[in-house]
Amino acid sequence: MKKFMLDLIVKENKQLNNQYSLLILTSNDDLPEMLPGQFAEVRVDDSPNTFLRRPISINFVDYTTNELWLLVQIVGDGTRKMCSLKPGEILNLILPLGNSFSLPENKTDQLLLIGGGVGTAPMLYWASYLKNKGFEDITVLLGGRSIDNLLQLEDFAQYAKVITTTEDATHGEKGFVTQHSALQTEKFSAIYTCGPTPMMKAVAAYATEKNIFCEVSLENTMACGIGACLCCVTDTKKGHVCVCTEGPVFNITKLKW
Amino acid sequence: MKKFMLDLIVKENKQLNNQYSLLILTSNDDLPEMLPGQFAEVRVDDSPNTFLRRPISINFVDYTTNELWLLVQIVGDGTRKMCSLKPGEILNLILPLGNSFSLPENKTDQLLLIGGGVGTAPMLYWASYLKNKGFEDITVLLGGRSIDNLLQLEDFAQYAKVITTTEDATHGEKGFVTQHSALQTEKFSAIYTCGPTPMMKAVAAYATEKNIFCEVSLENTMACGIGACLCCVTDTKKGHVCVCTEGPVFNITKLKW
Amino acid sequence: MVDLSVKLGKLQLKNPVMTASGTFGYGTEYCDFIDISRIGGIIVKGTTLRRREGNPYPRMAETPSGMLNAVGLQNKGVDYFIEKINPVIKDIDTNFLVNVSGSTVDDYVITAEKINELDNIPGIELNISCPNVKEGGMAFGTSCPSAASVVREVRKVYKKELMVKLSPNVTNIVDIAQVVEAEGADSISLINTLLGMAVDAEKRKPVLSTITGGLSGPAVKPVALRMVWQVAQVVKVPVVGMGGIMNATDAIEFLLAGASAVQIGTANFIDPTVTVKVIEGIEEYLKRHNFSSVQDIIGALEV
Amino acid sequence: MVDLSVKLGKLQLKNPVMTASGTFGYGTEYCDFIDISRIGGIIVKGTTLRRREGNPYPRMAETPSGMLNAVGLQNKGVDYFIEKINPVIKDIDTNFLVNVSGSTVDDYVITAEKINELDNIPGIELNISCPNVKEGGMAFGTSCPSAASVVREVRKVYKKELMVKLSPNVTNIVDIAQVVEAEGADSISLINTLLGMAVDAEKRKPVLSTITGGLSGPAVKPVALRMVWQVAQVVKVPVVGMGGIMNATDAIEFLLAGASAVQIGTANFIDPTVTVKVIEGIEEYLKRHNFSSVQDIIGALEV
Ligand SMILES: Cc1cc2nc3c(=O)[nH]c(=O)nc-3n(C[C@H](O)[C@H](O)[C@H](O)COP(=O)(O)OP(=O)(O)OC[C@H]3O[C@@H](n4cnc5c(N)ncnc54)[C@H](O)[C@@H]3O)c2cc1C
Ligand SMILES: Cc1cc2nc3c(=O)[nH]c(=O)nc-3n(C[C@H](O)[C@H](O)[C@H](O)COP(=O)(O)OP(=O)(O)OC[C@H]3O[C@@H](n4cnc5c(N)ncnc54)[C@H](O)[C@@H]3O)c2cc1C
Ligand SMILES: Cc1cc2nc3c(=O)[nH]c(=O)nc-3n(C[C@H](O)[C@H](O)[C@H](O)COP(=O)(O)O)c2cc1C
Ligand SMILES: Cc1cc2nc3c(=O)[nH]c(=O)nc-3n(C[C@H](O)[C@H](O)[C@H](O)COP(=O)(O)O)c2cc1C
Ligand code: FES
Ligand code: FES
Repeated sequence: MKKFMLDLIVKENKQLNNQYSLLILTSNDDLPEMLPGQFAEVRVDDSPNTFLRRPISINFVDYTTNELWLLVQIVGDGTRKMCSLKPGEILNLILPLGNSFSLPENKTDQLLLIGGGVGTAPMLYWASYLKNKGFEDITVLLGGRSIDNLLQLEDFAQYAKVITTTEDATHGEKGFVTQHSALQTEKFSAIYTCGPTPMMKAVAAYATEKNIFCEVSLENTMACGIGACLCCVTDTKKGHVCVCTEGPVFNITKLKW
Repeated sequence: MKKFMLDLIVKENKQLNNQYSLLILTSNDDLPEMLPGQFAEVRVDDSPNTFLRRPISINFVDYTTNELWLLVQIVGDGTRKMCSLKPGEILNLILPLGNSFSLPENKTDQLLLIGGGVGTAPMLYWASYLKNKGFEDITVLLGGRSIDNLLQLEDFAQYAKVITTTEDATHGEKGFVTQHSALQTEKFSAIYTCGPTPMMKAVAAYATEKNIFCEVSLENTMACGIGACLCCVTDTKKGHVCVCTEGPVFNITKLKW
Repeated sequence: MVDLSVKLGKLQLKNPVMTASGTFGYGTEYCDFIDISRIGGIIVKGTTLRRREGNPYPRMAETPSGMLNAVGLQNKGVDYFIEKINPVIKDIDTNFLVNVSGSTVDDYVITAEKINELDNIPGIELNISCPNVKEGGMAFGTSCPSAASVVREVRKVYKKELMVKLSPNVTNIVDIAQVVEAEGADSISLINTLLGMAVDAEKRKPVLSTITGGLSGPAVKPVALRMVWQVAQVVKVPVVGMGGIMNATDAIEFLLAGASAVQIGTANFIDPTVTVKVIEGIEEYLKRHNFSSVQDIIGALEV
Repeated sequence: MVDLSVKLGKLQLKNPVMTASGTFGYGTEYCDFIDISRIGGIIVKGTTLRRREGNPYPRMAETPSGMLNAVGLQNKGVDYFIEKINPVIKDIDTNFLVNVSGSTVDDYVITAEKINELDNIPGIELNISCPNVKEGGMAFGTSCPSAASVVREVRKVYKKELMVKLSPNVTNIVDIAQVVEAEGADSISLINTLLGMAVDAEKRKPVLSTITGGLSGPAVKPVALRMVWQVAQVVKVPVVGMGGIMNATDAIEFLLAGASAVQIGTANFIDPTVTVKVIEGIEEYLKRHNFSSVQDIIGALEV
C-alpha cells in the first residue's frame, strides 16, 4: 500500500477523560485507504522533548465524512501535546503503516476482539470493518483497571456485542479480560487482541490451549515506522523482524511466546 | 537589586505589525522594582530550537496597573513564540537584570534618547522615568528603515518631544538618525542610545566629537544573564566585562570604540 | 541555474546530498515519498560478509535532540545484497554505495572484493566505526594501526571509490584521517555515531539491550562540524560530512566547514522527504547569495 | 525521612547535588534565587595561577539541546580568589571546592599549594579537561602520561579532597580514569565539555571567536552517562557525574549508572533554582520507591 506524509486538520479533540483524547482529523483531500491494524507516525511539533515521531493506531476511518480518528492516551510529553491540539490545528502524519488484521474465512465465524486500555484503539476500526464485510458474530471484550479505562463503549456497540472487565469491578465483570466468563462459555473461532504485553500473552496462552486462531498487535520502540532503521524488531521463530513492516499484527504461532 | 524568577501572566499581546509585538504582562503580586535600561531573561517554552532564555529589555513598567511591557521583534524561533503568546498564558522571567541609565544632573539638561529599530525598547521606560523625575527637556529620536520600524510613537509623545528618521522617507527626515537636523541645531547635554551597533557607534562618534555625555545599551550573546557564565563579555578599557552585570548600559568613554 | 554537482574522488554526484547508512534502508523504503533518483548518492545499510541477526531489542532510545541506536548491523549478508537487492536498485539513476563492515580484516576484504564485481555500484563506504558490535567495527576506527591495516588491505582489492567512515569516539580524529588517506582512501566520511547510553530511572535499567548505543541526530551536530572542519583542514581527499543534519542550513554549515558532500541520517525518520528539501534549500541559498556553483561554498568558512 | 548524605572521598556532602564549575560563579550570584547552603557542594569557577582575560567574544553559541562556550578560563587568579572571594563565601554552610586549571604542571602545583592553605576549602577539582585554552587544560586530560604527571605532582602538595575532572574527548575514558586513580585522586568527576563547533551559514563564519568551543547541556547527556558508567565499573574511588542534568530524573540516571554525586551546570542558566528542585526530586524518588538512603541507588542499575 502506498504511504503518504500528510498534513491533516484537527476537526475535533474530544477529551474522553483526563487521560484519553479522541482526535478527529480530516483533510481537504480524500483520505487514503487504510486497513484495520495499521498505524500512523505522528510528528509532534513544539514539544522540546519529542524528537521522533510517535506511532499511533488507526482508531477509525469514516470515508463518508472523510474522518480519521486517533485515540490517544497521555503517557509523556508527545502524547500530552497531541491531546491538547485544538480544532483547526494541523497534525503531520505518515500513514498507513504496517500490516493489518487477517479477515476470517466464514461470515459466521465467532469472532472475539480483546482490547486492554488504549490497546482498544485499533479494535474499533476492525470491528466496524468486519461488520461492514458482513461478519455477523462479533464480540468485543474490553478490559481496564477501572471504568475510566474502558473507552468508546458506545461506538463499539454499533458493530459488536460488548462485554467488559475491570479490576475494581466498576464496570462489567471483576478481574482481567482473560478471566471473563465468556472465555469459558463461548467457542470463539478467532481472537484479535491489542493491549499491554502481559494481557496479550495471557490471551495468547488461552488461544494456544484452546487451539484458536489468534492475532496480537505488538508495540515496540520505533524510529522510522517504514522499515528503514531496523530499530523495532521483535524476536520471532524466523529471527528478528520489524514490527513496523511485518507487524504490528502477528499471528501468535510466529512469535516465540 | 534583588533578582526574581517570576511567572507573569500575559494580559495582552498587541501585534504592532507582522514583525513586532508588545507583550503586556501582569502578576497577582506586586511587580518588583525595575530601573530603565534593565532587562529580563525570558524562558521560552514549547520551542524545540530555543534552549536558553532570551534577553529582552524592560520596555515599560506601570506600577499603578501592575504592568510590565516587553517590546519584541521576531527574528527567530524564540521571539516568534513570544510574539504568539495569548492572553492568560504564563511567561517565566528572571528580572530585573543589569545596570541602568544614569540620571542626569540638572532638571533642565537637554536630553536626547536615540532608538533604532527594536532598540527603542528600553527608551520608553527611560523617557517616562525621566519625565516623572521632573526632567523638562527630553527629545526622543527614533530611526528605522521604514515607518514600520518606528515603534510606540504615541507612547513616547506623552513624555518627550519625538523626532524621527526613516531611510525611505516614509516618516520624519530621510536618512539615518545621526543625519537628523536636530543634531546640528540643538545642543544636547546627554545622549542615551540603543539600537544596531553601527548606529550606536555613529552616535558615539558624534557625542565624542561634541564632547557630550553618552551612554549606549549593548547587546551580546547571553547564557545566564546574572554574571555566572562569563559568556557575554565586551571589551572595555578595563578588559573583558560582562554585559549582563556591568552593562547593558555603558558610558562610551569606557568602551574601546 | 546553479551547478550543484560535486566530484567526490572517483565519483561524480549530481548534488552533494547523500543518505547515511542504516537510516535509508536500500532506498526503496522511501520511494512512496520522494523520487530517490534526485538524491546525489545513497549509502545502503551496513553489509557484512555473513548474515547478522543484530542485537536484541530494545534497540532504540530517544534522547534530547537525538536518538541512540543499537541495531548491531542486522543484515542478510553481502551475497543476499548481490542476489536480491542489487537487481532491484540497479536501474535507479543515482549512486548506490555499499556500507561495508566486518569483524576481521579478511571479512572486509572478501566483502569488498565481491562488491567490486558489481558494475552498477561505483563505490563502498568502509565502516570502521560502528559502535554497536563487539568484535569489529569501531575498534578498527579508534586506533591508527588498525585503521591503516584494514584500509590498506581493502584498497588492494577494491578499485572503485573507497570512502572510509570514521568514528568520532577518538582523541584525535586528524591522526586517523591522515592514516586512512595515506593508505589510499578516495574520500573520508564522518561522523559515525557517538557512543552513548540511556537509563530508565523508574525501571532502574538501561534502556538498550546492549546498555550502550550510538548517538545520532542534532545533538551531535556541533561535534560533527568540529571534526569535519579539523579533518578538512589537513587531508587532500574530499570529506563527506554528517551528523545531525536536519535541513539545508545544517547541510550548508558542513559544506562551509569543508565537506564536499553531506549525508543525512536520522532526519529521514522525522521527514522522509528531507533529502529533497535539503537539495532545494542548498540551491536556493546559492542563488540568494549569488553563487553559481556549490563548489564556491565548500570550505568557504571565513576564519 | 530519607538520608541524602554521601561520602565523597574525604568529603561528606549533605546531599549528592553539586554545581559544575564555570556555571555557578562563586555561588553568590544565585543567592537571590535559592539558599545556596542547601546544595551539597559548590565548585567555583576555573581558577588559574595568574589572572586570565579569557577569549574574545563571541563566546557562546546555542546548539540543539545544548550550548557551546569558549570562555577560556577568564578569572582573576588564585590570589584574588584567596583575598577577595574566599572571605565572602567562608561562612556559607556548604562545601566550596576550587576548580584548578593550569598551562604547566608547575602552575597546577603552585595553585593547589595555595588553596591547600585555606581552612574552609575542603577540596579542589583538578581541571585537566578545559577545551577552551590552547596551552593547557585539555591536553593534560587526553593522554595517560600527562594526566598521570599532573595528578602525581599535585597530590604531593595537596592534602585534602583531590577530585580530578576528566575530558570526554578521548578514545578510552577508562584508561585515563585508572591512571588518575593510581596517582592518588580521591574522586573523579566527569564529563567536562565535548569539543564542538558552530557555523553561521548566512555570515559564512564560525559563531565563536575561537572557532571551536565546549559543548554542554542535555545534548551530551547520553555520552556523559556512558562514560560515568564505564568509569564507575572499574575505579574504586567515588565518581561524580555530570553532563546535561536538567532535573531530578536526569540526576538519578547518573546515580544509578554509578555516580556517588552529580554536578549541575548549564541547567542553572535556564532555571537558577534547579539545584534545589533536583535535591527535592531525588528525595521524592527515594520515598516513592521506598529507599531509606540515596546510597541505595548509587550504581544500582540492573544490567
Ligand atoms: C504500533 C503502535 C501503535 C500505537 N498506538 C497507540 C494508540 O493508538 N494510542 C496511544 O495512545 N498510544 C499508542 N501507542 C503507544 C504510543 O506510541 C506511545 O505511548 C507514545 O509514543 C509515547 O510518547 P510520549 O512522548 O507521550 O511518551 P514518552 O515520554 O516518549 O514515553 C513515555 C512512555 O512511553 C514509551 N514510549 C516512548 N516512545 C515510544 C514508542 N515510539 N513506541 C512505544 N513506546 C514508546 C516509553 O518507553 C515510556 O515508558 C502505539 C505504539 C505502537 C508501537
Ligand atoms: C540586553 C538585551 C536586551 C534585548 N532587548 C530586546 C528587546 O527588548 N526586544 C527584542 O525584540 N529583542 C531584544 N534583544 C535581542 C533578543 O534577545 C534576540 O533577538 C533574541 O534572543 C533572539 O532569539 P530568537 O530565538 O528569536 O532568535 P535566534 O533564532 O536565536 O537567533 C536569531 C538572531 O538573533 C541572534 N541572537 C540569538 N540569541 C541571542 C542572544 N541571547 N542575545 C543576542 N542576540 C541573540 C542570533 O545571532 C541570530 O542572528 C535584546 C538582547 C539583549 C542582549
Ligand atoms: C538506526 C541507525 C542505524 C545506523 N546504521 C549504520 C550502519 O549500518 N553503518 C554505518 O556506517 N552507520 C550507521 N549509522 C550511522 C549513520 O550512518 C550516521 O553516521 C549517524 O547516524 C550520524 O548522522 P545523523 O545524525 O544524520 O543520523 C546508523 C545510524 C542510525 C540512526
Ligand atoms: C559557560 C561554561 C563555563 C565552564 N567553565 C568551566 C571551568 O572553568 N572549569 C571546568 O572544569 N569546567 C567548566 N565548564 C564545564 C562544566 O563544569 C561541565 O563540566 C559541563 O558544562 C557539563 O555539564 P552540564 O551539561 O551540566 O553543563 C564550563 C561550562 C560552561 C557551560
Ligand atoms: S521503526 Fe524503523 S524499521 Fe521499524
Ligand atoms: S550572560 Fe552569563 S555572565 Fe553574562
